[in-house]
Amino acid sequence: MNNSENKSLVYSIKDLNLWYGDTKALKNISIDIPEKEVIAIIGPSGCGKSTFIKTLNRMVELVPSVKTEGSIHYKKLDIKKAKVESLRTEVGMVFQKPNPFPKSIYDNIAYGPRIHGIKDKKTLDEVVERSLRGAALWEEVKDRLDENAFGLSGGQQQRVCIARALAVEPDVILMDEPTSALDPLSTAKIEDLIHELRKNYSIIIVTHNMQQAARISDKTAFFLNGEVIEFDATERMYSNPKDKRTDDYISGKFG
Amino acid sequence: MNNSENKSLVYSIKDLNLWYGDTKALKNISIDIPEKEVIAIIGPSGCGKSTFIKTLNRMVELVPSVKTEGSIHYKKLDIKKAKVESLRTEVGMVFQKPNPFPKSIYDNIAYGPRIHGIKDKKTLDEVVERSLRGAALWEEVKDRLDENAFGLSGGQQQRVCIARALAVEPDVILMDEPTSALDPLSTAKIEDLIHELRKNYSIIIVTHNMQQAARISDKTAFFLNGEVIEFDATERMYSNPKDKRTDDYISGKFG
Amino acid sequence: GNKSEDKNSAGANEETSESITGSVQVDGSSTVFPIMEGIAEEFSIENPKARATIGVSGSGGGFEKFIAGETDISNASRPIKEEEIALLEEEGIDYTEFKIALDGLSVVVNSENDWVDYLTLDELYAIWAEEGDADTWADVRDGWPDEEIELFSPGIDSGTYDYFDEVILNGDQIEREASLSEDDNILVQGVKGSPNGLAYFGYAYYAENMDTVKIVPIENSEGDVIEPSSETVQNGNYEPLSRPLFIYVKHESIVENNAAYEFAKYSLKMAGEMAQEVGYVAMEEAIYEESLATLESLK
Amino acid sequence: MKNNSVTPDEKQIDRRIIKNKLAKGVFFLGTLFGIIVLAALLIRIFTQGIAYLDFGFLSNFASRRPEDAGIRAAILGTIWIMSITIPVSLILGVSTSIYLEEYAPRNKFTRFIELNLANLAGVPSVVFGLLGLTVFVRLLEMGRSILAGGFTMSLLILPVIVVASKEAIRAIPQEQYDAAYAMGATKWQIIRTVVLPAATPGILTGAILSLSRGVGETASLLMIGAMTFIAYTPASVLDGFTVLPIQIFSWASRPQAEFQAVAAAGSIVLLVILIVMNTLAIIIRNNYSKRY
Amino acid sequence: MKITIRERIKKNKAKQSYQNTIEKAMPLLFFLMASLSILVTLGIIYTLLRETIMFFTHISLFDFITGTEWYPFFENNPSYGIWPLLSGTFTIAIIAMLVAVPIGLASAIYLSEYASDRSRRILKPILEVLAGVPTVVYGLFALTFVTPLMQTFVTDLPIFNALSPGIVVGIMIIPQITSLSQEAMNAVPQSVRDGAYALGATRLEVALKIVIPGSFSGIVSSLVLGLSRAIGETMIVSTAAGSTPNLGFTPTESIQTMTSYIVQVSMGDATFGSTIYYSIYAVGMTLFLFTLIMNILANHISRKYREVY
Ligand SMILES: Nc1ncnc2c1ncn2[C@@H]1O[C@H](COP(=O)(O)OP(=O)(O)OP(=O)(O)O)[C@@H](O)[C@H]1O
Ligand SMILES: Nc1ncnc2c1ncn2[C@@H]1O[C@H](COP(=O)(O)OP(=O)(O)OP(=O)(O)O)[C@@H](O)[C@H]1O
Ligand SMILES: [Mg+2]
Ligand SMILES: [Mg+2]
Repeated sequence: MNNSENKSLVYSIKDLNLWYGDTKALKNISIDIPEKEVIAIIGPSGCGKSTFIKTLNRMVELVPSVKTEGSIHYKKLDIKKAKVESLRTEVGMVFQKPNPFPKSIYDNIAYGPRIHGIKDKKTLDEVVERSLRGAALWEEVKDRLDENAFGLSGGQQQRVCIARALAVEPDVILMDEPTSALDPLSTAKIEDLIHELRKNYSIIIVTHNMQQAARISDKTAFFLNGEVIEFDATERMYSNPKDKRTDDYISGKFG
Repeated sequence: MNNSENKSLVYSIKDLNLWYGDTKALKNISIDIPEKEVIAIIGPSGCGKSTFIKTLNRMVELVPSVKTEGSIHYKKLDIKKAKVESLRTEVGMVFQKPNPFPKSIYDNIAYGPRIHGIKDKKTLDEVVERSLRGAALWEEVKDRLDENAFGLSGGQQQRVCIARALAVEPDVILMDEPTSALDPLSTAKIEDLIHELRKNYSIIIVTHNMQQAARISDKTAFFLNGEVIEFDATERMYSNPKDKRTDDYISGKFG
Repeated sequence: GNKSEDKNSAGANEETSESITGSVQVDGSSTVFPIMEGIAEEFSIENPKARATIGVSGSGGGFEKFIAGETDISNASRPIKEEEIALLEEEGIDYTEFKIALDGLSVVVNSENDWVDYLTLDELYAIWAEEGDADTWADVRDGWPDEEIELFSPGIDSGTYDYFDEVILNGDQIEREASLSEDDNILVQGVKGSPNGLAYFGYAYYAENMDTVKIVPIENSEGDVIEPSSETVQNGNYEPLSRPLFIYVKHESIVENNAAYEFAKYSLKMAGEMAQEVGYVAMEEAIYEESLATLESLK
Repeated sequence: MKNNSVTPDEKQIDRRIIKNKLAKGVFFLGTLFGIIVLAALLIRIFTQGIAYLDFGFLSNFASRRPEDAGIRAAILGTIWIMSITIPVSLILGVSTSIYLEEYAPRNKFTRFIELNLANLAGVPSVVFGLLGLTVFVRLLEMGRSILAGGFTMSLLILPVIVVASKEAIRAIPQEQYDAAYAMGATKWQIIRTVVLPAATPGILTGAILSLSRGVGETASLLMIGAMTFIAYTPASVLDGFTVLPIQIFSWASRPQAEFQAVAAAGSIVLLVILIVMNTLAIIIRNNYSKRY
Repeated sequence: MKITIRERIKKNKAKQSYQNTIEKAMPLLFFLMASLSILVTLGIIYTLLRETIMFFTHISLFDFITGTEWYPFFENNPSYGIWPLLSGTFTIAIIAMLVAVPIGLASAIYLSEYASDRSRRILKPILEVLAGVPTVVYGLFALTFVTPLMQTFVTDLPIFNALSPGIVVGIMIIPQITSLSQEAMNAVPQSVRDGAYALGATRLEVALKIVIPGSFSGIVSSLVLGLSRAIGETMIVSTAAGSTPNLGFTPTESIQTMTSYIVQVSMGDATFGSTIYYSIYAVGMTLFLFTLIMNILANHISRKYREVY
């Protein structure tokens, strides 16, 4: 939130307000998100976390009743002026509810590269394998890449969606509770992956798991009722929250 | 697993095998589930947890390619011979992916009571309120009961589904990662609820959260690749697992 | 089809050598269609390079296309009407009418009906007209059963009805109780199914169902009681219920379209034979010859 | 806390199960009804027509003699007409429904188009025939050709394809769109890769129904001036034509009983063509049919 | 290090200007195609209106919409009151819908909710063949099979009546209702069904309370299409119902519908350019307005009850 950091900002959000019809879901959000860091977003259910990250790649616009105010700059570019497809190509997303396509596992992963013009089988094979490995799913599905992704378990579907997002190698990855459906092992693998990706990518992750946030993120934003209560380096926030409500929430005393 | 406990068994499963088409998803499962306890099911993603609990209320039969072998007795009654509707009325279920009906929140909760012949507004109002309170959602939605449940956040949808299952007051509740989409607060509330319900209900819960399993369950079953590796009192299993693989999984060394 | 032995008849052996090319468009009445189909069939066999197509748009629809200049020959089961003549004039289309065959409207009853021996024109009027006073057989003649007559008539938009209306009903309204249908086969079904049924329709439909329905002889203007048959229709004794069928030929086509001319010529040569073959009645040979001469004069 | 007012009794469940069983029986009977009627129809047609169904019947042109009568011109005409109607109506219909469901702003004009299409579905085929005659045959000077017939038929069946496709597109869950949008897919890419595959079964159902109708359609083609007798093989889309139902209709109204049987033989041919056409569509549909 | 996907995508992006063109062109193209339907309607209105106006120079509009007798062919005293044709059309449409709606929806529910995958794949195409049986065949079926059959139940049912063609028209539109409704039902996500099954719902309850509300707009569309076709059907009616314009709803009487009148005249021998000839356009126009009103209503209904996922 320091303007001198401007140079390496990936997102700069000013006075963002958002309504679903008449209900206000985001209130006056102003935060700056630095590049190549992992940002965790925490907060109680319904506080606007998903809504917030969906504003970052303009997915929220697909809800007909949505109205937004304020500005979001992605790498100095006002996202309202950006070409939405380019924005979304550079900003990948994993949804809260796994939503694979009703296609084969292979086609799910190859979807992104294909629509971006990569057609040759060899490259695609490579991308599919690499992405599935990244999402800790390769070993489980390598023999059934042709099967429909709908026939996978919940956690497997979630990992397919992660792999799908990785396949196009975006600059920023938005993850909405990517590990909530996963067992500790897969979770650990995804967390490793995030660690790995952190070198080249900026990652914004919604999580309900405080420990996870602590483990993987550089900064954490605490949302409550559509407001950002606190946004700070994760360590500082966990050890020494500025706001009483943050403290309460982190220590579980809230409510 | 002791036959002398037979009297208070809610489920007794013998040599259960299950195939999706040609792939075997459950292998030789034989466990007995005592009444009025909380049973946690843990295991890596894709190991068959969801499949297993879906066999308990025969939901798995709705997948066209499924074949099963072996026997499941629910309160001494072979579930193959039971009326599937009665079975499912007595055995409630919360799914891994929230699946509310595309109806108002109120109608979602009232659906079960209504199909079971409860029509009068007053009772329904009561049931809806009680169930929503039970699912820790009442305060958030009490003013918008008429809104479509599809417009809720992920966690809210999950709680609608929990409330929906509670509304018919089943004897057994099967929960497939009911808190995975929830923040710690709502999770704590659901856990409290489970504690409460435990007095009258039998609960089988799939979870990826080892701590949660430890906190709430009396017994834990550890699944791996469609097999039950270990099934024991939770405390004993956590402190002193019999099988190396259980130990590895619990301590996170696995894989 | 009972008279189809002599396949290689009349025009067949002549002018096959000269191959006629081009196409001729014929459209109009569905009543005339079977005759023209037969002609076109033979014409196409003899002149494989020529294209003769026959459409069925009804007499009125046929004239519409004729007026629009889309057809060379228009078939009609009734004479052309004033409105149509006017429109043709407006478009500057000259044409000639040719009679190509006769149809005897046959009045039939159920085969179980053993009381009707013949009917007079007045009786027919009494039965069929809305104003007529016969509702039961007994109303027609004393001694006949006191049963209500069930009437079956071709649809009021058909040339058959038009003709019947003109000669029997004198333009008066038909009995409202009458069952109407566009398809004469269905009328046959109707009479077959009702013991008190009475119907009229084209001769061919009677000829095909002789053993299941009973024909009613009609008293003609001479006072003779006549049954329809090839002879009585052709020689004019079966009247007034014999009606002519027409084709209208466009002069311009005769002059400019060789295929049309040849087809028209062929039609007039073959019409009698074909009419007999598909269930109508040929006219006397002299009439066809006269027509052919007229046609030649147009060329 | 356990409240017996909610927990149902077995009797109530039994009643519901019985209701369900009864309903299942009723629903099954409903399905069976259609199949029995079809069987009855087929048996009638086959017993009547099979005697006339031989190679000659397929290769001859129409004739005044039942034993010589063949259906060649009509088969070829139907195939020609269909080969115009199928692509034209599918392209028009699917494009229209994509526009309406995916691109159109929710404004009055869109509502007007939608209403208008639904309304076209109710316009009887004779009126389409009148339209075809006025516009294609006369205004655009196509004459009484295969082209004019094919276009008229395309317009006639267009509404059914549009309605079916629209419903199919509308039923695709939003999360499928979300997934694709989030990958940076453009609208057109989403239509190609998500919408069309998911809507294919519905589109094909519409196609099957409407083309079935088209194959059996008589009135509109008669109106535009389709021939009834034709003794040559159409060689281009500008030639005249006749189609199976017109030929069947013409035979069925003949006085001779033999022609009734010839008409039945024609119906058999029509049904066979229809079944071949539908089978293709059904195979594709089955490959795409899946539940979310 | 080899080129990353990210870079390749960026490179492709730079190259793919044609994609921009497609993106812009497609909606325009689709819009044009969609607008075509308006042209068609305009064409129809133009075609109909031109001659309808001619008709009303002969016959007063008032007589047309208030008259209760339709006897255009009586040269001495023709009457052009549209009501008998309207009531004939209604009679056929009502009987057809009484047959087709319950049976069509029953089979749709059966196929979608009860039948196994395999039997669905066999039964549905079989039913769809019903949609393609030529109407000529249906007409004869009505006349020579259904009517005699009905005569055993309804004594002194005349050979021409509205009942049996109504039933047969109903049979003809069953597949339309079944197939399209089943397709709509099939689109309800399985997970939503699962939610209800898990509460102990029977298949019937899932069908009635989850699937039907969830696919309501598709079902309504299929019904409207069915109704449209029932109203527009010609051959069956003119074969088996006779062609007597009778006012009133009496299924046991011979009737005439608007479309069968149009066909009767346009295939018949009526004089081109006469009042009768123009009357078919007036009848066509009436039919057009009539279906328009019906569609506005249906549109309203399905808009009101639609459920969105
Ligand atoms: N409908 C289906 N068709 C085919 N295979 C299936 C289907 N559902 C599940 N499977 C397979 O069966 C195995 C067990 O799946 P299940 O859903 O029971 O896993 P799970 O333990 O619940 O995993 P998770 O924690 O990821 O939800 C997996 O390998 C999965 O791919
Ligand atoms: N499509 C929608 N229409 C209307 N209201 C919505 C919609 N989506 C979300 N909301 C409302 O906006 C608020 C924020 O929702 P959001 O999905 O952002 O919550 P969240 O923080 O992601 O919660 P969770 O942890 O449960 O997923 C909630 O009150 C929710 O009910
Ligand atoms: Mg969320
Ligand atoms: Mg699972």
